[in-house]
Amino acid sequence: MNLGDDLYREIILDNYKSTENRKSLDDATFSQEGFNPSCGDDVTLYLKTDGDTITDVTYDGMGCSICLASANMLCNSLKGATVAQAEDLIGRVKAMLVNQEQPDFPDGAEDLEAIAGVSKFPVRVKCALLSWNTLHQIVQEIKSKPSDR
Amino acid sequence: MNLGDDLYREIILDNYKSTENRKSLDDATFSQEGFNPSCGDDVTLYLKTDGDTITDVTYDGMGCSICLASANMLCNSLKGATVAQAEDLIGRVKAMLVNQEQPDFPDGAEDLEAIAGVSKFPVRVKCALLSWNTLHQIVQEIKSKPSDR
Amino acid sequence: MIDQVKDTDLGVRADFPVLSRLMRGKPLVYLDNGATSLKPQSVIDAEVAYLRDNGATIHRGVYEFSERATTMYDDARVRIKRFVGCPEDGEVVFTKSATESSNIIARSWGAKFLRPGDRVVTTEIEHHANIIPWQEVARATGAELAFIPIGPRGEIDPGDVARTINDRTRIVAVTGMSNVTGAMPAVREIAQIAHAAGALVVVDGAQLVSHHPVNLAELDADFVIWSSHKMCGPTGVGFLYARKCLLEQMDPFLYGGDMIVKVTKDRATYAQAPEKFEPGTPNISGVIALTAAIDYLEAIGMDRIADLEDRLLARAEEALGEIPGVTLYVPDSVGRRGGILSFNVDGVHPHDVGSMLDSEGIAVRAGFHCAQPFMRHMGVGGTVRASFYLYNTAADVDALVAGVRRAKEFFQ
Amino acid sequence: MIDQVKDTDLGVRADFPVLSRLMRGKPLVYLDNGATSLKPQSVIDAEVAYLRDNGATIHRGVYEFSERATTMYDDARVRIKRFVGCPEDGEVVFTKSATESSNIIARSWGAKFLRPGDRVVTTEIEHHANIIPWQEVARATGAELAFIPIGPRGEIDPGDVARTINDRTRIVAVTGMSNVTGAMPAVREIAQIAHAAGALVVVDGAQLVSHHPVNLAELDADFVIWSSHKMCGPTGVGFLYARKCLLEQMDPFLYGGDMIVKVTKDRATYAQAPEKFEPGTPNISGVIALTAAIDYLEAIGMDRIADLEDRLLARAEEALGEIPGVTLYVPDSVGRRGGILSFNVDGVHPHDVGSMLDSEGIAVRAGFHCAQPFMRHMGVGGTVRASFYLYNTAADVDALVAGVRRAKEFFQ
Ligand SMILES: Cc1ncc(COP(=O)(O)O)c(C=O)c1O
Ligand SMILES: Cc1ncc(COP(=O)(O)O)c(C=O)c1O
Repeated sequence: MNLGDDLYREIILDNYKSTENRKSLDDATFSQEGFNPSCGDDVTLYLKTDGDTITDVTYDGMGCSICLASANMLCNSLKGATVAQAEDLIGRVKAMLVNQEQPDFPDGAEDLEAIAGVSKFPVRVKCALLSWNTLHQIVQEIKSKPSDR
Repeated sequence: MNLGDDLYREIILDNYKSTENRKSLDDATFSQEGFNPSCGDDVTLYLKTDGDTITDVTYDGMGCSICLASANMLCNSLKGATVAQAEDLIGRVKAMLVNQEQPDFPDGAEDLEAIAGVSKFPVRVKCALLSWNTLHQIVQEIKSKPSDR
Repeated sequence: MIDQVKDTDLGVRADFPVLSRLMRGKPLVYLDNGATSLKPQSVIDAEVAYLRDNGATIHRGVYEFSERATTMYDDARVRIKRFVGCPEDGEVVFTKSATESSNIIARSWGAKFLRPGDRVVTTEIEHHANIIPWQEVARATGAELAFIPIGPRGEIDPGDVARTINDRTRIVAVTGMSNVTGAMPAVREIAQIAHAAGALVVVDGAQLVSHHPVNLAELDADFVIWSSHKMCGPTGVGFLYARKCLLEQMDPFLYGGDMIVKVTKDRATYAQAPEKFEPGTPNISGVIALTAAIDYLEAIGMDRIADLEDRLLARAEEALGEIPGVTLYVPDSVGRRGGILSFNVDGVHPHDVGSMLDSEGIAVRAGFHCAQPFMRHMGVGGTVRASFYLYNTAADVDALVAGVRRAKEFFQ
Repeated sequence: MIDQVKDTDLGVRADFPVLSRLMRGKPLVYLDNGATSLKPQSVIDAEVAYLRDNGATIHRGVYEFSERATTMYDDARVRIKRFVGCPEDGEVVFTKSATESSNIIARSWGAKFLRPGDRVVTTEIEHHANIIPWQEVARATGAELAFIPIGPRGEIDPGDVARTINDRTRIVAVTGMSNVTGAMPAVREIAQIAHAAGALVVVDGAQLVSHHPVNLAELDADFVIWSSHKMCGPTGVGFLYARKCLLEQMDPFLYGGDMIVKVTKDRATYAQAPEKFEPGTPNISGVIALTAAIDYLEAIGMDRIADLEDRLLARAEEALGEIPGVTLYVPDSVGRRGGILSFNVDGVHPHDVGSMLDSEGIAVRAGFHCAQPFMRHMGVGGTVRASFYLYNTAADVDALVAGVRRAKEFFQ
């Protein structure tokens, strides 16, 4: 039986069910809500930065398994990364999901390959991208701030 | 060659070209304008009545051959008729053009059979009916008036 | 046994070519009829026949093909009016969708006649198409939008209708059948209450007309909207039923060709309805093909379709209700319902249920169903919705139930 | 000789099934392209393919068929934008017709932004669809409707445009190609003048886009309207091009599902264009089949189509002009014209000419052509109009000319 093999790989379920990153951060440097009006997915990202380094990332909200698994992977792959690395990762995720390019992720972010199959389900791509688009907004915000921080 | 045989019979052309009834009546008892917005046909009927009898009928205006031929036939067939006969004739013309019934006209109105073929050209039926619908309005007006006239 | 199969299978599947296609490699189980219906071959053929043998425009041509197209177009109006039992003093305007129809009422009637302090009464179970146009026109005119109190699953008690209507109420807009729960509010009773208070009644018939026999003369609504694509007809064709006297009072909605009596540089005078509301070149091929959809539905019989849906609904309700952790959004004692069933699986997002079903060839809808106020009222972030139509069978229901069971297990 | 035939025959007639049908027992000579175009087999096939193999709705389904329909629908937008050279900062909204598109501009922009004393500039050669909406919005807002002076046959001198525009002018609405004379006003020049005065430019492209290569980035209009059915595509699909920033400022035109971000009982917030202007279930089959029409026209080449029409027009003008008592409504020195020719036969009503041609299998249009102000300006009660498209040939022109000669003799 093919229970949506392409869409729901074990690794996605694990990330979906994991609750470790699913919380708000009281001392977040940046937080941003993302909303997908077409299905109601609603995710808030919390980032703690130290200079150029992302020291902690969490999320909370409601959404489908793809949306929340993707958000969880985002948190796992960004801890300790620089803002530039975050931006690079956003590009790679979009390339994989939107342009259907071969996934190519740095160490520590390989889990993200598991959502490659989502690109075959255009309606769900938005779910997988929600947290990444929200991250993109935060990155823009960081970059627009004067660099005295 | 079939130059629209069904539509343009000799008798229609004769009625179209005839100018005898094509004038206004200064001493008309009733007059009424009829307008067909879809093609611009514009015909005014003038009726002179004496009690219940239509003593004279004329028309003027602009329109296609079907419209003007039909108006001319109307004039020819109504002179000397009673209002009730006029009403009856309207019914027969509509039966022929709208319900595609076999034409059945009293003496003096046989020319009207010539427009039977128009019923096969739905767009032109309105042209043929314009003067008759206008006559219908006049008949309604006559009937709604107190009969002291 | 054989009777039971007959009872849950109208034997029409072969008429719908899409039903023999595979989805995700599996035979298609199409349960998204609340969104749109599949088209029988005869409707496809009718559209092709017009495009291949005629192709002309309507109303203005002086040539045979245009005359024939005009006759077919006008005939479609006669047919749809007969199909819904349009009374003598009523008219049906062709629009592009139920949504456009609803906007025509709100603007051409509402914006013209509503005054500050007037009340428009509606419900929280409405589709966005029957609620946002009234929000906007209420804001523009200073009228007030009031909601009939409803039960936990959207149940409407006619007594509450009476209590929500005041003497400033001009419009009562209510759905004839919920696209979320299938509930069929007592529209006739509501219409009586509304009329007694001097209000006009708008019925959203988008679901009702597609799934149940409807007689507009008996329904006694002043305006009814619905769509061709939900009743086996083409997309891009909607309907606005209204009493002729109302259409006369209303301003045109769109302005252009084929709706006028006279146009000068500075002003235009307008034809009567329906032309008044149908300027421009309409969806000719769609309207013409619609006639084939009506032929088709009439040959099957709307009462048989409604009966079939009753049985499929009962079967689905029973079987899904037996699965622990499945919540059915079924209203209490609201009488007959249309063949629509909303549900959720505990702890599983509706989209995930939908995608799991998709992977087995089962098409359902997951989300808000364009009814966000109703979702909020029920306190859910969306539902999975299975909706039936004449080609569905007990086997479709069973596939759905098995799929939901598997989805549940998978995500546990 | 062979070249001449090639010059006046693109060799595409076999692609159009209607062209092999008989009208009144005669081979069809279709010269009513100004009203609507015939459809090539590939467009019919595309529509059938969707109806037979898919049939699902767009945007909201979580299942494969709906995803595929959505992709095809979205692709059609990409294709039409490319076809007309839509600039980066522009967007194309799907409507039901050019007429609806025009009404969207007049209401969602005009009614919102026009103030008493503002001026809307247009011409008397416009189709009713580009004039009545402005009459109504001018009346509603207190704006003034001003007309660019035109020559006897509707000639527009850009100098007169400048003289008609004052500093209160907000909109200049002008046709890109007259559906009566084929005249193509100097839209780019007019746009420059209008923009210099701070006005927005609306171009009625219903004829222009169907018959000539168009590059919207070069045209530099702010709004452009046109219809699918005049360019080999299905009926019931229209287009509204506008700059994105204008679409953002405008209010939605219709309210309903699939256009919203959030809906509460009392208010809704709206998505961005194009969704903002496309609530409800659209004409999915029509939009999808449109793509095939674009493919088809691109394969032929719009420049070749325009060139063919030039030659057919020249041939018709010369031959009809030689018939005594035939008046051609041909504007003076207005540069290139589209393949449309209006004429009258002295003493014969246009409808009679039309019916005579009909009886010989020739389809033309007779009447006002939804341009009553222009008819009044020219002092005629209507004209006969022959209009050409890619499948017409010199033989069609010759049949027309022979038919007109016979009509003339017949009525003399
Ligand atoms: C109850 C109800 N009303 C209105 C609509 C809108 O119909 P359409 O999308 O055809 O305009 C729908 C369909 O989605 C519906 O289910
Ligand atoms: C110049 C012009 N503008 C607008 C229209 C209206 O187009 P539609 O009927 O497709 O809305 C037409 C077609 O009749 C036209 O020729």
